[in-house]
Amino acid sequence: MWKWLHPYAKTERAYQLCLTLQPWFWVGALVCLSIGTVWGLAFAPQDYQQGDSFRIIYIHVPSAILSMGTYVAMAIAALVGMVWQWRTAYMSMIAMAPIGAVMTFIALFTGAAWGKPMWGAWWVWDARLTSELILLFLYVGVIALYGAFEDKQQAGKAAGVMALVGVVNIPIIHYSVEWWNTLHQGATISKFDNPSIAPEMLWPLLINLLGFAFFIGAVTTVRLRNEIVLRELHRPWVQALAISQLASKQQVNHSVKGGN
Amino acid sequence: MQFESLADFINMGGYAFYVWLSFGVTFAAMAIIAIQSFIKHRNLLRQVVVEQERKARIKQARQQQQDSM
Amino acid sequence: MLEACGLTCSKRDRTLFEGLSLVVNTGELLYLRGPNGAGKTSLLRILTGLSAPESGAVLYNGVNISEDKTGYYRDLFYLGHKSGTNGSLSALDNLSFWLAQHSISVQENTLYDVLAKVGLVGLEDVPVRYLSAGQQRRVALSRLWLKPAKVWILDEPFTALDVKGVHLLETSMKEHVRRGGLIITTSHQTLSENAGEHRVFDLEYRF
Amino acid sequence: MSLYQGIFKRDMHIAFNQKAELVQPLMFLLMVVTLFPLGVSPSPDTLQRIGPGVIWIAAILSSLMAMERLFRDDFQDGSLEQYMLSGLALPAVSAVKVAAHWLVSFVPLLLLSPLLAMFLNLTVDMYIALVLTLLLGTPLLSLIGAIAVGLTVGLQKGGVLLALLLIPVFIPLLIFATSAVDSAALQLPYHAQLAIIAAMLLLAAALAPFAIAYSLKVSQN
Repeated sequence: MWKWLHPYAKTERAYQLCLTLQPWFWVGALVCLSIGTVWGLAFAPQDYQQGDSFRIIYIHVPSAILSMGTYVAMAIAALVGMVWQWRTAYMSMIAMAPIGAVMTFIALFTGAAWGKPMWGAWWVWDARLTSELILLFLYVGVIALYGAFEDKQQAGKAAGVMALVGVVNIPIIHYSVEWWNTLHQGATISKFDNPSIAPEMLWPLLINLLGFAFFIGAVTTVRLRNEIVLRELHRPWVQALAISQLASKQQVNHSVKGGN
Repeated sequence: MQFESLADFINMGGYAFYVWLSFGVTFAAMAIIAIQSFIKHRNLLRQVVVEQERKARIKQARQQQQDSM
Repeated sequence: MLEACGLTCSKRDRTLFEGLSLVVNTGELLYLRGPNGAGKTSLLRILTGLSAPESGAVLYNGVNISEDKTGYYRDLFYLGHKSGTNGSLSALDNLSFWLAQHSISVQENTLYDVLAKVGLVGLEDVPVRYLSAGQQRRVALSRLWLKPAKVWILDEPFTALDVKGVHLLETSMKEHVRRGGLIITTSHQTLSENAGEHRVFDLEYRF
Repeated sequence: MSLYQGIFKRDMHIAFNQKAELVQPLMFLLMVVTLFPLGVSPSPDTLQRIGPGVIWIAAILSSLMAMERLFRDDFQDGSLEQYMLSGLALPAVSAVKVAAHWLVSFVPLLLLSPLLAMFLNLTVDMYIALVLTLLLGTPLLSLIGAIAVGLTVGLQKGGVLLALLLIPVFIPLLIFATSAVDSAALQLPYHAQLAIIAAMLLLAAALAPFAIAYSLKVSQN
C-alpha cells in the first residue's frame, strides 16, 4: 500500500524542499557573486603578463568548471532515477540541463572575449574551448531529445540514457581533444592554465565559484518546481497550490490599485 | 583598490571592451535564464487553473447530458 | 490467474487510470471496453509487462511478472495493434522465426495446416507485404494455434478481419476458455454469442 | 546459440531484400568524398593531407543514415514487442542485431575504401592504417549509434535528432582514427591510437548492449 503512495509523497516533498532551499540559494548566489565580482574586478592585483584582461578569469573559470560539474550532476541524477525508479531524479536532471547549457555558453563566450586580446582572434581551437563546445553539443542533444518526446516520463528516461552516454564520453572527449591540440598546436600559448596563482587572485575566484554554484542551485530549484507542476498538473495538491498562489498575487494587485 | 580613479576602473587597462562585454553577457544570460524560469512557473500555475476550469466545464456538460436523458 | 493490483498509468501527463485492480481467473474471458483514449491499450501493455506502470504490480499465479518474466512469457500470447510480421518475409518464414524466437518446435506440416485453417492456402511463401490487411492479420493470428499459451491478451484482434475471420476467432476464443484458458481482449464491436460467456470490464475516460 | 543465429540470419535476409537501403548510404559516402576535391582543391598534396579526415567524416555521416534502419522496421511492424515477450535476453538480441547491421552496412564501406583512398591520393601506408582504424572504429560507431537509435526509434522525426545526439559522441573516434592515418603518412608508429580505439571498442562492447536494451524498453513504454 505504502509503496504505491510513495512517488506522490516524494514529488510533493521535493517541491517543499525546493521552496525551503530556494531563498538560501538566492541569497548565497547574490552575496558570493557580488563579493567575488567586485573583489575580482576592482581589488585583485593585475596580472603582470595579461594586464586587466585576466579579470575575465573570475567568470570564465567558475562557469567552465561548473558546466562540467552540472553535466556530471545530471548524469548522477539519471543514474539514481534509473536504479531506484525515482521520478523526481529524472525531473531534477532535466531541470539542470538548461542552466548547465547556459554555463557552457558563458564559458565559451568569455573564453572567446578573453582570447581576442590575447590571441588576436575571437575563436582559437584551444583544447579547453573545443571541449566546452562539444559539451555544449552534448547539452543540446539531451535537451533536444527530452523535447522530442510527448510523454515526459519517457522523455526523462531517454534523456537520462543520453546523459549517461555523454558522461562516459566526457573524459574521453577531454583527453582526445587535449591530445589533438598538442599535435596541431601552432604558435598559440595556453593562457588558461596558470600554474601558480597568487592567493589574493585566487580568493575572489573561489568565492565566485561558490556564487555560481549557488546560482545553479537556485535556478534548478525553480525549474524543478516547474517540472513537478507540469507533470502533476492534475493532482489536487498542485491545483490547490495554483489557486492559492494566483489568488494571493491578485490580492496584491488589488490592494495596489486600491492605494492608487 | 587596484585602480586610481573611476575612469581608470572603467578603462580596465585598455581591455574595457572585452572585460565589460564578458561580465555583461554573463550576467545578462544568468538573468535571462532565471527570469524565464520564474515566468514559466507563473504560466504553469495559470495553466493548472485553466485545465481545472476546462474539466469543470466538461463535467457540467456531462451532467446536463445525463439529466436530459 | 492474472491479477492487477493498484495500477496507475499516466500518458502525456494525463492520468489514464489510478489504483486500478482486477482479477481474471482461468476459464474466463474478460472483455475490456471503453471509449478511445481511455487507456485500454496502455492497460494491456502493462499486463504484458511491455510497459511499466507508474505504480502497482501485475501478478501471474501470485508471482509478480517482473520477477519471473520467463515463466510468464512461456504462458503468454500477446497480439497488439502491430502484427509483428516483417513485410519482406513470407508468412512461413515469419511464423517459423517467431516459433524459434519463442522456443517452440513445430513440424513444418503443422505450419501449412494452421495457415490453411486461417484461409491462407497458396499464400504461404508470398512476402507478407503483398497480402491484404486482413490476410496479414490472419498471419499474426495463426500463432494462436501454434503456441500452447494459457493467457491470451488480444488488443483489437478483430480489426481488418472479415465475417468468416471474426467467426473463426470467436469460436476459438470460446474453445480456449472452455479448456481453462484465460483471455483478455478489447474490441470496438461487441462480442457475439459465438465468443461464449464473458465478463465486461469498463474503462472510463478520465480527465 | 542457434536461436541467435536465427536472428542473425533473419536480419541478413531482410537486409538483402532491401538492397537500395544498403547501397544509398554508400553512394552518399562516395558523393561526399567527391565534393572535397571540387570544393577544397584537387591538388594531390592537399587531398593527401585532408584525406583521412574526409573519409572518416564521410563514413560517420553515412553511418548516421544507415543507422536508422537498425531497429526501425522491427519497431514499426511490432517484431520488437514480440522479441520482448519471447523471454530472450534483450541485450544479447541487440548485440546480434548490431553485428548483423555492421556486417551489411560497414563491410561494403571497407570494400569501397580502396577507391576512396585512390580518389584522395593516400599512400599505401596510409591506406593500411585507414583500413585498420575502420575495422576497429566502425563497430564502435554501430554500438554507440544503436543506443541513440533505440532511443529515437519511436519518434516521428528522429533523423536529425539522431545526428545531434551522435556526432559529439563520435568526436574522440574521429580524432584518434585520423591521427593514426596521419602518423602512418609520416612513417610514425600508430599503435597507441589503435590501442585507444580498441579500448573504446571493448568498453562499448561490454556496456552498449545493456544500454541498447534499456533504450528499446524506454521506447516501448
